[in-house]
Amino acid sequence: MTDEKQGIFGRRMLRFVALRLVMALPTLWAVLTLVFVLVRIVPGDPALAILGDQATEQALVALRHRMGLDVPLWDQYLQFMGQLLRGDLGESMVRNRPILGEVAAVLPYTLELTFIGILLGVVLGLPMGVLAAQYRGGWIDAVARWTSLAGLSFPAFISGILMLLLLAVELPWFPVIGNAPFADPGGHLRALVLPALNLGLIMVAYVARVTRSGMLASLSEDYIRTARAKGVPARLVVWRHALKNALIPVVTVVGLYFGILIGNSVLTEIVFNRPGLGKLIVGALNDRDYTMLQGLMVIYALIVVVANLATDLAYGAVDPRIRVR
Amino acid sequence: MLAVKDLVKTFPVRGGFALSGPVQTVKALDGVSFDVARGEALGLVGESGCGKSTTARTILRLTEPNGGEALFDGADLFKATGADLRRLRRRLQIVFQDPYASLNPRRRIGDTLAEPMKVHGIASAREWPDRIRALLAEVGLPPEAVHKYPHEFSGGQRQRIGIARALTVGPELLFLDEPVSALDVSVQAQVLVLLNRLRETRNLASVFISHDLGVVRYFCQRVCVMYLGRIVEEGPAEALLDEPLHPYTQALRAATPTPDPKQKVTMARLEGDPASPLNPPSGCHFHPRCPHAMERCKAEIPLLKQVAPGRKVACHLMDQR
Amino acid sequence: ATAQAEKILNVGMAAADITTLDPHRAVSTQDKPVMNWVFNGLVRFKPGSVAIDSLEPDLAEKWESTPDKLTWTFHLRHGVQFQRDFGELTADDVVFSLERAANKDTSTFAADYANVESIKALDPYTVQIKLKQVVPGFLGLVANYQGGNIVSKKAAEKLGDQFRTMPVGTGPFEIKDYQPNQGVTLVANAKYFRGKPKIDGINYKFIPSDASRDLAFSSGELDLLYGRQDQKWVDREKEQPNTVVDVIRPAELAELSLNETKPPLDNLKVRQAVAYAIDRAAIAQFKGAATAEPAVSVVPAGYLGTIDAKLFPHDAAKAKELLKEAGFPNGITITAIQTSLPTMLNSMQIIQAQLKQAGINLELQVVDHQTFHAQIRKDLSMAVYYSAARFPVDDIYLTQFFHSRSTVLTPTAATNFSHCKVADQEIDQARIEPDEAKQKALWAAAQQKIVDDVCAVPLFEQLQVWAHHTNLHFNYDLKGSLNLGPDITEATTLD
Amino acid sequence: MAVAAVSAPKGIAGRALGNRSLMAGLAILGLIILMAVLAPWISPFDPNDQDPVLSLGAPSAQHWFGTDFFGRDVLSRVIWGARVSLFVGAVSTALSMVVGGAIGIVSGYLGGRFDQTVMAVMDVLLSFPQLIMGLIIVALLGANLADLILAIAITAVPPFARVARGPTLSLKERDFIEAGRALGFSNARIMLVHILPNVLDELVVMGSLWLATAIRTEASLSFIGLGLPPPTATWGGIIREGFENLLDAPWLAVFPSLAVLVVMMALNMIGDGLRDATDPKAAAS
Amino acid sequence: MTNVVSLKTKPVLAVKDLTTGLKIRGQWYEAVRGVSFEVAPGETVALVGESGCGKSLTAMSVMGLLPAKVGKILGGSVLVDGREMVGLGETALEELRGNLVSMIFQEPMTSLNPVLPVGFQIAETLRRHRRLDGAAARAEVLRLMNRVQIPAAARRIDDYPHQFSGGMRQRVMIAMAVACRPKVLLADEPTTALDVTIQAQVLNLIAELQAEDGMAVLFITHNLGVVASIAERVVVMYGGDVVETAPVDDFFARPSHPYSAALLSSVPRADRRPEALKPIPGQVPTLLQMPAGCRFQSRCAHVMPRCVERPPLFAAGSREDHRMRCWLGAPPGLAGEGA
Ligand SMILES: Nc1ncnc2c1ncn2[C@@H]1O[C@H](COP(=O)(O)OP(=O)(O)OP(=O)(O)O)[C@@H](O)[C@H]1O
Ligand SMILES: Nc1ncnc2c1ncn2[C@@H]1O[C@H](COP(=O)(O)OP(=O)(O)OP(=O)(O)O)[C@@H](O)[C@H]1O
Ligand SMILES: [Mg+2]
Ligand SMILES: [Mg+2]
Repeated sequence: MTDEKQGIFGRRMLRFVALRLVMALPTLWAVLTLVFVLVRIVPGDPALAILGDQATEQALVALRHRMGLDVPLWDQYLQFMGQLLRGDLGESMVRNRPILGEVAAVLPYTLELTFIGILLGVVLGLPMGVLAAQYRGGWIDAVARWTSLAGLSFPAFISGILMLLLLAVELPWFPVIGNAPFADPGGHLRALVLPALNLGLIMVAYVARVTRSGMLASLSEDYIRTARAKGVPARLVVWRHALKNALIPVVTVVGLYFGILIGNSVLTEIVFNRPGLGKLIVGALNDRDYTMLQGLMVIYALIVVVANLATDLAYGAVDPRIRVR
Repeated sequence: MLAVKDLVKTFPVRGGFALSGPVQTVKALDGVSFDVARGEALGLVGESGCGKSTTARTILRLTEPNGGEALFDGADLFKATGADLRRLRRRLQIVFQDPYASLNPRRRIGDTLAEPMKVHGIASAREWPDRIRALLAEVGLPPEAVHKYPHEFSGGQRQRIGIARALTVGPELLFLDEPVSALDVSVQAQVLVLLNRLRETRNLASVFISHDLGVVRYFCQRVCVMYLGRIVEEGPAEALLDEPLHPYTQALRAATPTPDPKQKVTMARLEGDPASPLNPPSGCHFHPRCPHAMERCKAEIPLLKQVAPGRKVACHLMDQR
Repeated sequence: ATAQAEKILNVGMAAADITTLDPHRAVSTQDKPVMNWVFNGLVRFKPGSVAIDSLEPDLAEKWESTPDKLTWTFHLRHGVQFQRDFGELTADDVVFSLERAANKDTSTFAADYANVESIKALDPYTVQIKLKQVVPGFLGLVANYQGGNIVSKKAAEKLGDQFRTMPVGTGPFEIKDYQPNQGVTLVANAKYFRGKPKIDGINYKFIPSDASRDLAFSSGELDLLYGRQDQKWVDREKEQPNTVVDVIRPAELAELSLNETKPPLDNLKVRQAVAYAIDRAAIAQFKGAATAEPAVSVVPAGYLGTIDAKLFPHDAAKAKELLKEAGFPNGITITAIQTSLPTMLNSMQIIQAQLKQAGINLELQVVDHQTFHAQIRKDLSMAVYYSAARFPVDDIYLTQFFHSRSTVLTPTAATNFSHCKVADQEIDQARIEPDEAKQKALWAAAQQKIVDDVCAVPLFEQLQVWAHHTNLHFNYDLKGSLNLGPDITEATTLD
Repeated sequence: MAVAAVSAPKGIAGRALGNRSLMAGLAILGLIILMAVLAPWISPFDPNDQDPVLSLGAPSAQHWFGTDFFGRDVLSRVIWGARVSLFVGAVSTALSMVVGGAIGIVSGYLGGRFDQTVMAVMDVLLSFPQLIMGLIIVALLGANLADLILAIAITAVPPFARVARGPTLSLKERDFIEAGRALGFSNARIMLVHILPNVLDELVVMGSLWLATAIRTEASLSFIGLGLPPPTATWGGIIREGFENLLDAPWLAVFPSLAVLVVMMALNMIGDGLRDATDPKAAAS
Repeated sequence: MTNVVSLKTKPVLAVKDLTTGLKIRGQWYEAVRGVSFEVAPGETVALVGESGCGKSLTAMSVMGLLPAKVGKILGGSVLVDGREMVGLGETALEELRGNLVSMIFQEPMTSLNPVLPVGFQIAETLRRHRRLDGAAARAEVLRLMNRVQIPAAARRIDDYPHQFSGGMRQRVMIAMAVACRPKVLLADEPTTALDVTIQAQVLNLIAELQAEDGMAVLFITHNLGVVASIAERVVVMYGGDVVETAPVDDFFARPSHPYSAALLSSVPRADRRPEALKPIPGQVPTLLQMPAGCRFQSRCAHVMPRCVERPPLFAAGSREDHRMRCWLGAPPGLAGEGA
């Protein structure tokens, strides 16, 4: 029992991480196979996407041949898997560029958007939930409830435009489309605010709700009574004793929604005209770029696996009972 | 009627994260043997975690045993399957400790009591209401109870319902897993009186699990004392409690408070916590806390041996007498 | 240090990405505007004009043809430099380009060059083209449009697949960078033969969300904006300060092709009923007078050969009557596959409501745009809504949409979704008819036949809509652009 | 214990009746459902009547919510849209509730490898971006009511499975389940008769909250063009059309969004009310 | 009116006529009704009674820890070391809790915060009331952990509650409670959840600490055996009322109130040959169904008409310091006089 003090980053921890990644392999494989089959079942034709609507049938046939689309599916599958095993995502079928490069170019944008979105969600949602629970039934509770519901009711594309209208055009505080490069950190951050807020809005709603119910549960626990009986000031009782316990469901929500948020970022990316995975995938869908779609799904699945792993590790950080032993 | 021999049960225990694989095993039961005669109440006492509930659960096949055998009127409980097992289950029933957890909060009492009869095809549906009324009367509840939900009852009443449910299938042996420890003294007395009456009227045998020696003394004819998965002492209730032989039983007896200011609990007898079953001490499990521990106790597991008529003890001290 | 004076033109385009920047492949609305900025032809449409008689010298200083119009000789301008240091333009590049445009493996427009017999470089500055037969509006084939765009041979061979996104031409702006899903950056071609452009570069940005694009224009982040083709938009942008709205040609003609092989549309009376049920004027009214006009024929107005055909008037009662005559007193149901692209879907919804009045139930199966294209090509839809602009000569439009050779599912398939074949003869004859008047008569006959057979119901013509801030001066009269977007020339300035 | 004893006399139903938030939520939802049912009689105009003259008209005495691009009355469309949106939301939520609930209960109850595998599959499902999922389903099946419902339902199966699994894991350790096993009840009976009713609360609460998500999902899917084919009015569809004209006619998107908000509010009040009514801890307050 | 038993020393905890209300469905009920008792320094008073009789509420009222909105002190006074606790503001209460008066609870499993190290939780009290920080606080925590006999305290100071057994957790709770040497310790069934052997250890520990610091201990329990073992005086509650108060020997020898007597005869004893148990019939009425008059009337073998009419008064029993609230013990003339 006592030799558990390995900290969060002990050797066992590394073993655990490695084990989890290995365990994720079958899942990944299943996802990939599914994707491989599904993208090909969806009607549409990459050749047509390349040649455009004036292309003749003959030209299309020729191009399909050149792209290797007339090879039996099984061979295409083996080739895809073989490539993957060599750690190669291959080339975009329509753009003839290495997929990894394309992804690497936009992944930072999507990740920063999602991270900041989640951060905003947590930074705004946590206090909202805590106060709502603390003054349950009071006006803060009502405000928190309405804001979070509004956050959930207005689709991202509507809220995004309304935000732009208000904060970029009426009050020219933020750029409409200015996705300044990373080299210009000031401009870059300024351009990040609105999209992150838009994405974070849903997160605020979820985090606030979960925090509120977590806080309500934890405020009625015995240890809160203990803390009060010790004379711990009310402020600390709430923000230290209760909140730390209420964080556990919050971690679940954040983890669960990380993947979903990345998936949902496409609407925000379109509205705010940011580069990103979402746009890439929409583009690949429009082009029916099979290889690109496959590659992107590998990335998505990996992100979800890593997010799940991070969630589990975060559990350990907030809840010592489930720390790696 | 029930003969249990060398019962062994281990649980795999996993580390903090669900996926880290089996890390260790807990030996919850380590060769437990006892018999229960028809109409007899056998007490099973011991500290929390010593394996009392596990004993009941393995014999009832609520969890699968890892070894040993349990014969009920000659039928091997551990080998029975399918219809045989179902038939045997009608003859052995269990009542749980927590009156709040042991009833389905979503079902009316009538449904809860009718369900076992339905499942086992006991009587016809038309007869159920009468049977249920009779059962309720037997455990001292009004007939209106059938329409109510568990939350409309007090703890004592729920315990009566739990007992009535066990009785629906007409068992011959009841496992009573701390049936009164969650109840107030006044209610506890009511339930004990009820159980006593049932034993007499139905000639019910029972295995009565408790850590309250007073209650055990009141209800049981014979007592087995368990420590960390083993039975350390067995004997007639009166004799065992008046003159405990095993050091653990002695400590238990001394620590049990009695409502008499002249008999204060003896506090200093037992140092330390009960050892963890994850990592039990060698030899006699009790040796680290035992005031009489010898070298031999660390190495050698004492066997449960007859020391007097009807009395068995597992302690090396016995050899020195 | 130079940054202070950099004049960059920011253009907002309604697309998620380009399809290709290869001039011999580019057909999408978002690809085409870039063509004029990067490439030249032997001849060119006067900036701001789509009139075929406005053609003027471009890379060719002068040209002449034999009287039979079968042999054409072009004399190239000297000292024209390709962008990105790909050297001087020579006759070789021209031959390479035109042959490339005529090759179906490298060009979408190969069919346009079917009657070209040979292209030869007589000397480094002279190119001779021989035709098998007269080609109506031949100069258009060597103009700065589609196949006529001249590319660098060296670049095309060296860049391979990359040529698609980083092509090299001789135009005023060269491509500096392409960021997928974001935009194309162009910089001024300092060696442009008409002189160094006055602006330093163009950021061509893809902004698929209409509202965001409009807002970016309002906030001043864009100078030139691709507009939405409707009245409301035009009205709103006109209200904005310092804003000019450009409504330009060519028009895209929207038609509803009726699949003659699918019952009940195989019945002429039924097709006529559909035609009677549709109210072209009302559709145009929805779209707005500023940007849409009712169709006049099955080919766009203003093209060489287009007539004011006798179209079916709107008459719902007559439509019902025809249905009854055809044996459908209770009306019919037509299922159509339709793209989810809003503007196209909107049009179809108007049609849907109009048909409903005549007892025709138009069931829409909405799919994403790619699926739509794939499925209509597989002949899966009973009616196809399609909107297109082509080279302004009737031959091309008629061939692609109404000649049986172009019928979907055939090896030579193009975009004949109706399986129309009534006018094959007229279309074929007109193509080789040397006499202009006779040729026009044949085209007129073809149009009327197609109208009468109701292969397609012409709906309305949609003009292109752009807007720019007043600090942008094109410095030419912007009436239209075959490439659907304003030319940015060496003379264009930005205050 | 003591607390439960106090609240005992009044049952869950009683507490529900006394719960103002729950009652108010039910009343609002009831009104909206009534509105949907009565659409043919109460909607002021035919929701599909087009009129070019009225295109994108602002809210007025005649058209309270304004008119859309086609000159259709937005109020009428919102009223009619309630039918489809509520139906799609309710059926898809119910579907995912049933499927997800069943998966969660069986997986949680049986436990072990089976449980691990099932939950891994749920993770896989979760890792598909909704967009791709929707596109694939619709592409495979076509965009009609049934497939739309299916597409929305599938995305919600994993969350429901999780919600059902949690309480199942703790329920299966409860004594009354043990008692059932001791009495020889079959696994199926235990899951169906004893676990399900106790998990149902959680599922219903989650369902009431998810309904709003489902309605919103319909809007998102319709944004990428995968909604119901026109001219059927759905809230999501109206919002999506409104988006195209957001700068010219914001009311087009705002009114249906507000309708979603009201439903969401009602469902939330119901969800919270149910939670309070089924949670003995909260009952005392 | 309620005469208080005279004590040898001045009481450090004096509860007088404490009435605590609970709000149940919008209505206030007297869950604790006119409770009075005193505890002298170094003395252990046992508060006994069945579940729900108001023992914990009484303790919570003393601590000012009644559940917000649903619980409220309706009247009476609570003097701790001469200071009135009733009506104090939250900040003032915080100052006193854990300092002047401490409390330990029944459930050692849930009463410690699972996500904070035990050392930290003990140190919080020190930090709050003794302004100890850093190394000083840590040293003091170690001393306390050793004092409550937690083995290998230095190694376990940063462990989390789940790494401790029930008995150890209760020791941590005790360490927390006594960290600032409070004058009064309220122990709300601190051993009910423990095994008898562990219970014995914990009782022993509390007695030791009490002997050292001279704390007054109010020990809440429903285990009469424990009462007999540790208490000097007994206060019996039933349905929110104090029904009997007596020195421990006298209480067990001559329980006066019918309820006390019935309670004693329903305990099965480990030390004697079992006799027939005599359970009290029926059950405790809920707060909502409390009868007027004596609250025990429906279960009492000696019920008289006046028990139904009005609540009995507190009256002397067999001795001056042994009093009860029952008409049986009232002098005949007192009947009918108002309380
Ligand atoms: N399902 C299980 N998985 C792992 N370990 C278990 C399980 N059930 C019981 N154990 C362990 O087996 C041992 C015996 O437990 P059991 O419940 O039989 O004790 P008990 O004597 O009934 O205790 P109590 O008096 O607390 O009820 C304990 O150490 C317990 O932790
Ligand atoms: N937070 C609360 N809300 C509503 N009722 C309460 C609350 N706390 C206590 N009660 C009620 O007040 C009465 C007295 O409760 P209290 O907790 O003081 O009893 P107790 O004597 O400590 O019982 P136990 O032995 O079960 O701890 C009981 O009827 C109880 O149900
Ligand atoms: Mg047990
Ligand atoms: Mg209590």
